[in-house]
Amino acid sequence: MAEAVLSLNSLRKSFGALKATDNVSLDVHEGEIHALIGPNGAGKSTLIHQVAGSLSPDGGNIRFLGEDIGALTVAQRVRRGLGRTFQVSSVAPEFSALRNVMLSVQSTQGSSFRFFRPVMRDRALIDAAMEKLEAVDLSERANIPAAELSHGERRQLEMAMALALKPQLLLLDEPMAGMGPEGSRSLTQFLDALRHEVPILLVEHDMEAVFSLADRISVLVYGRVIASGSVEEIRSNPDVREAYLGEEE
Amino acid sequence: MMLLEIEGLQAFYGRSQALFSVNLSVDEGEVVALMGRNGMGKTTTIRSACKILPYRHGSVRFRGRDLGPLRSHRVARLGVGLVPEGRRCFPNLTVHENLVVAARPGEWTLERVNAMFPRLKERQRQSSSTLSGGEQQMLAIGRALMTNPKLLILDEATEGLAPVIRREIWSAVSQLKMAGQSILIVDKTLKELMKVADRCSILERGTSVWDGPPSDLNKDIQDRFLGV
Amino acid sequence: EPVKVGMITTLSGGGSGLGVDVRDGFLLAAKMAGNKDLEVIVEDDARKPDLAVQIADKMIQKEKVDVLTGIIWSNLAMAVVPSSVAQGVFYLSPNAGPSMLAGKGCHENYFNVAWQNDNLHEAMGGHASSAGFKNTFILAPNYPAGKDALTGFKRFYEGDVAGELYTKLGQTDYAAEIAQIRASDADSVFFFLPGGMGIAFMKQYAQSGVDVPVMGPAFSFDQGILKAVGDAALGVKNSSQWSKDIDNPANKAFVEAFQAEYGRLPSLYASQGYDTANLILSAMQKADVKDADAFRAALKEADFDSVRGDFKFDSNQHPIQDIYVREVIKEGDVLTNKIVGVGLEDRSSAYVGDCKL
Amino acid sequence: MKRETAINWILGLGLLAVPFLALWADETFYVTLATRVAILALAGVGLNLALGFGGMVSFGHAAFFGLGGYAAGILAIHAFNQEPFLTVPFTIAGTNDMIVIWIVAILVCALVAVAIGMIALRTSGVYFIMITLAFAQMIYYFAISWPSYGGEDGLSFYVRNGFPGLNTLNPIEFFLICYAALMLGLFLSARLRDSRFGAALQVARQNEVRLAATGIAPFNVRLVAYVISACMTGLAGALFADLNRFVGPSMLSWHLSGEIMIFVILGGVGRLFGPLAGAALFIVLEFYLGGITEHWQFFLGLILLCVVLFVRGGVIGVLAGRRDHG
Amino acid sequence: MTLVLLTEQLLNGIQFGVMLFLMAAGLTLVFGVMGLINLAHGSLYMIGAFLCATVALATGSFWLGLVASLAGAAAAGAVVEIAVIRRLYDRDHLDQVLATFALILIFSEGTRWVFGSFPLFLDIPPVLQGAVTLPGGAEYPLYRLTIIAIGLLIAFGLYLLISRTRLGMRIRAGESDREMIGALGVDIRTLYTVVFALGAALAGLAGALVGAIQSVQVGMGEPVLILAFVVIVIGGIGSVKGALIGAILVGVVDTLGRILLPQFFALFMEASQATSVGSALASMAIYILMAIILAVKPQGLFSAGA
Ligand SMILES: Nc1ncnc2c1ncn2[C@@H]1O[C@H](COP(=O)(O)OP(=O)(O)OP(=O)(O)O)[C@@H](O)[C@H]1O
Ligand SMILES: Nc1ncnc2c1ncn2[C@@H]1O[C@H](COP(=O)(O)OP(=O)(O)OP(=O)(O)O)[C@@H](O)[C@H]1O
Ligand SMILES: [Mg+2]
Ligand SMILES: [Mg+2]
Repeated sequence: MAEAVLSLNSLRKSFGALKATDNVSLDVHEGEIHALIGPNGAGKSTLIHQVAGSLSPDGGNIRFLGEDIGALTVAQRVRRGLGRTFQVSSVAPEFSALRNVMLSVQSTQGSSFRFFRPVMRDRALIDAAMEKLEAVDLSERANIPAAELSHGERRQLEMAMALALKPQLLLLDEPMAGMGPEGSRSLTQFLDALRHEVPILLVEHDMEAVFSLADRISVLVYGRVIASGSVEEIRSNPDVREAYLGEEE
Repeated sequence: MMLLEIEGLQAFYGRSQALFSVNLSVDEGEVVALMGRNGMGKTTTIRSACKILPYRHGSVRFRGRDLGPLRSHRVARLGVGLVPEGRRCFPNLTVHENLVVAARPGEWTLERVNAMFPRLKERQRQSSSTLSGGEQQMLAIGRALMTNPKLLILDEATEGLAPVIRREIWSAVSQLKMAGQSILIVDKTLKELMKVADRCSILERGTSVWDGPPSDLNKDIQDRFLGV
Repeated sequence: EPVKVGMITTLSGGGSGLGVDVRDGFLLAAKMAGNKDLEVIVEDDARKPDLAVQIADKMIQKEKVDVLTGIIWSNLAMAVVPSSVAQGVFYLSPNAGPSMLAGKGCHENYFNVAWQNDNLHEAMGGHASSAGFKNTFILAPNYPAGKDALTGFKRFYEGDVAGELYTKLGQTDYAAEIAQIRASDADSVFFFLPGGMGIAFMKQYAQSGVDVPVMGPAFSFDQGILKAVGDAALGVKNSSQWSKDIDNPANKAFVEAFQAEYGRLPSLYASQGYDTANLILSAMQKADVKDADAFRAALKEADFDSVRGDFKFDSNQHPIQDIYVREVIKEGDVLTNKIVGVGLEDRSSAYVGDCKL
Repeated sequence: MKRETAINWILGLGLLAVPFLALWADETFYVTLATRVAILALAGVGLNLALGFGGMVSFGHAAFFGLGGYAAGILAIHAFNQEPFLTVPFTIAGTNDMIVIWIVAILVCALVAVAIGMIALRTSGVYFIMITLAFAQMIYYFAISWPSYGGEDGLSFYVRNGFPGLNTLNPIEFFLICYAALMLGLFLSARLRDSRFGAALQVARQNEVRLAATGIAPFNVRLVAYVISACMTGLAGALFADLNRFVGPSMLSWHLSGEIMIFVILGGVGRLFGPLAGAALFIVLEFYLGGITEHWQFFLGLILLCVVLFVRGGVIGVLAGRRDHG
Repeated sequence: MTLVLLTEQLLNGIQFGVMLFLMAAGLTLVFGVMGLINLAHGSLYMIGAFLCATVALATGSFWLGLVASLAGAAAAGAVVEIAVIRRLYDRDHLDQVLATFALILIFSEGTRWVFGSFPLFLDIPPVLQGAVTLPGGAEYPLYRLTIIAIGLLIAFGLYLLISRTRLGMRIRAGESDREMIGALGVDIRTLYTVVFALGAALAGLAGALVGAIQSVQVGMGEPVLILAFVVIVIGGIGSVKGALIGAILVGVVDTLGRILLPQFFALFMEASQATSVGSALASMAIYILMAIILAVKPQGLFSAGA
């Protein structure tokens, strides 16, 4: 097997006495969706933060595309191809949906230190951004300021922005949260198709989505990976059922 | 007399209209589910009912009292407890402080809330900004319960919660219902919602379009208004 | 021929008391003279140099004034005077005499009716020597006027300096400085701390239990400010070219008229404003302001009854005058000053040699 | 044409018309007033770049205004006295040439802004406000107590510096120089706002985390914007010194930082022509009220207060309505 | 310099610090906890001093003056909050800057209109006059000791109020999310008026107490305001402990800087030049201190929490 796109090696992070990440090792390979599930407060977001660079681990290392990226800043990691969405939507509220996505496009297409040419006259930038908005079904709302989008729409916008970065790996922190049934369903389909373009590390509580999407699942409890395997293995793992899924009714 | 009664409600964000005609009622002891696709105005309805967002036309009555002239804290003191979308815990307060900051005397005490969500007790000295998403949701529910509301409003009640906890929340909601608590609830998981709800009310582009018991909520309606 | 005078002075914000007094003194003289040909316009500079420049431009360009006056502060004077006199108007300083304008930067259209900045400090230095002080502690804020003050003091002081401190401009707590004074074995203290700084220093000094005698220039012990310092100032020696008890008819008339007009005792600044107006009036008697050379010559004669007694201009057009030593006393309930001696007689300024006039 | 664009044209042309009307009415003083408005507006345009677009509330922009002023003053006084400014390691002579002075002023401001920015931009929010103030205060106290260039008394340099082909002592010609500088500043900041860099800068204000998550380092974006902003304000300072033929520490004081900020807020934060509207309103009020009553500051305060309370989004905000979101 | 003198100067620094804290105390509440940039805080300080001076002059009692300054400043604060500040909470910080700047103009010029341009007289009450001898032999003004005591008391009281009471929690909650705390049933509007008035009263008290040993004049609040902001930011916004420690730090650095820097430069410079350079550096000292602290700890010494 080729080297993993992302591999975490005994990653550790503590907040005081709390071990939020406790010796976590896991891989994400080309073409797969690796789901990370676990109870609330298990340390999933903390893990995502460390991969993305907004938190620095206490120990262990993070390899991305064959390189150790531990010393890079958030922005540098993004430019290497690490795209992410946030658990709580994070957008530029005063910008329209379109301009939000354009910012992502701009960062993949050349420098942001260009001072003179108006972006709104840059067709290439606009078209590329529009395409991504269409991909997430938000093109009708392209000119609405992000602050005025509803909760669900903002989630869609986040996804569009992450995609526009043309990432080599996507870190998705609960992308389904706040989306209605319809939205969840179309997002599931969307991600299903996306896996062939870009591998995904998916944190999600919507089990229906996770079970239908994931190639592999790791279960995090109290910062430790207690199980890792295929959907079937995880479903039938008694520890996981107890700690996370609860008794089936 | 209905506990909460909304008639012909219209609301605006600046110049753009978000609600056109919303009719909604919650009776004493009833659990009502407010449904609709993304952006249809559920949150806006709730914000208007709490007087966080002033409304322009229509009326909102709580226990027979017109909420029109009241400010949001008066509404809350009449007995409306809100668990808002996005949780909105106070990040610069500890978990414990979040719970007690607006507490009003009644059945719900710190002990009961802690018993319901033991995890909050474990984290009581921690600043709420460092809680995990799920923990924050619990905190927001606990905080609303501590005000001992007559009507509990949950906007996106189980968003971001792990299945176990989600189940806990649903069982908590059923418990509350059993105890006679009136609840207005928004959530995206239809299955569980329909189990606890006495009545469903559906919004479509800021207008109430359907109202009835869950049993009447057939596939056709679900498809039309909820996109299931 | 009418003379139009533009007065730019500080009437609002910090330090406006000084501007108000200069203006009141000036207007009083104009009123007493009853000369219809003297027209005065007054504007507030709010103690901002750039605003002062703007007003000066306005007065020169729009109001077409012949004479400017009124500025209280050295830094504002430095901003306004050189470019104004270069435009051909006269400037008569009723306060503020920066060394630059007395020496290298002197100008034929610039007259100072008050003093060169160093004068009062020099007089205090002279007094300290003649009073037999041998070891004086000196302090002033760390800015040019402060440095000039201490240099001026030392120029005529023959004893030793027990300590020399520059404080922060605008400082209001002097516990540390007072502790230094206590620890030194100074036999006297000289300070120059204008405005609120001086009030704070005196009050704190009085509470500190240090009982070394204090002296300073008149600015911290003048009529407007004494009330605020209170009894802490009693007995302090201070230097001034004017005092309300100087015994001459002009001064008597001035003090009486000022009290009658404004219901308060006049201050040093009021006297300077009053003299400035009288100087202009005297020149108006002799020459037409449109004839600049004649008017300049008339000004230079200084042929008016100064409230401070003898008054004449040196070649740099700064006064030659006696500087008195006053003591703070109580008259009934009112704190005021009484002359107890002369610090320097017929004092001109140290920079007169640098002036090419 | 959008409403805001129309208002911008009116403001820009209006300012240009004032001095000519004044000449025609033989009230030359209004030329000076208009010049003052143009220069202070330029300082505001500089600040607006950092504050309005980038959300960096710099409470120390007087530092750059003053540095620009001192650059002009010091070079001019050296030229006047005919002694070089520096002899070791190389010779820098004083100069009367505005263009050289501007370049020096801009370079000095850029250098100082890089130094301050490197430290200050590590902080944010109120801390940023205060640390920029701290640096400005350091420079202020330095200027007050440094005797070589006048200290608190300031530096008077008698003759306005020259501009090739123009007589700068003629008020209208000097006005035109300042007006051109203002227009250039406005043009540059308009282009900058709409550019890629501008987009990044505005997101740095709205949501820094988002900017980083799109692969653009917020710190670099801010630093560059801060430096550009400082240069513009510094240029305004050099012009201001020439207007008054005087420079002193009051140009460096926090009151002045506050005043420049007031122009920006009064005109409408983040509005291109906001600083011009704000500066014009403020200066005209100061000027007229000052002529009417000794207690003019009281009324100025009242008027300002009413503007904040009842006019949302500053002068431009009320005239032009909601900002468009592009 | 002898050790005794050094100790005394250190004490002076601490005392100056506590005095700064007294001025900063009200600001901690309004700026640090409520998150409101109130430039007019210095004006309330001035109002306190003027009221105290006027009443003390009329009645002959400093204490009546003190009461008047507390009450008057609180009333002024309440009026300002209701008429102006209340409309600004949900606006940009910058609108607050402009509005409170306007208030400075109004208050300063208004005060001058009423009281004239000359400084007023306010003296220490007779019982607190004079100096006491401290253990170790240093003489110290009794009044300053009193100020230290009052400052520490206020610090302690504020700390309890903010971190230990529900009122404090509500204020802090209101700062982070006004809408939400209102929706939970707290009348945040009235609460903020009360808190603002309390902050104003503390400013007034500081003005009166400090006015007795400094000068009571228009504009006296402005330099204080800047210093108080410096103190709070160094200490970490929202932290009473931080404000107290920040104040003392500023006090000590400023005081010792004033005394030691000139002597330090005198070691290798000609005397009068050393004094001048040393004092120049001393006047920048607290700003240098602040820049260093913020460069190392961008959130101040004790950020977040009380
Ligand atoms: N800065 C911090 N300081 C202290 N504790 C923290 C901090 N950040 C996170 N924690 C704690 O670390 C644990 C892991 O948090 P994390 O946000 O990673 O959980 P999660 O798995 O994403 O949960 P959820 O599914 O609810 O979002 C939580 O208990 C949280 O309270
Ligand atoms: N702050 C706002 N300003 C302007 N428009 C808004 C604002 N918040 C919401 N809207 C608009 O109001 C409409 C209703 O939004 P609302 O948040 O009530 O929807 P919702 O039903 O709660 O959706 P969701 O399920 O996504 O939370 C949407 O079209 C949204 O774009
Ligand atoms: Mg999470
Ligand atoms: Mg919603």
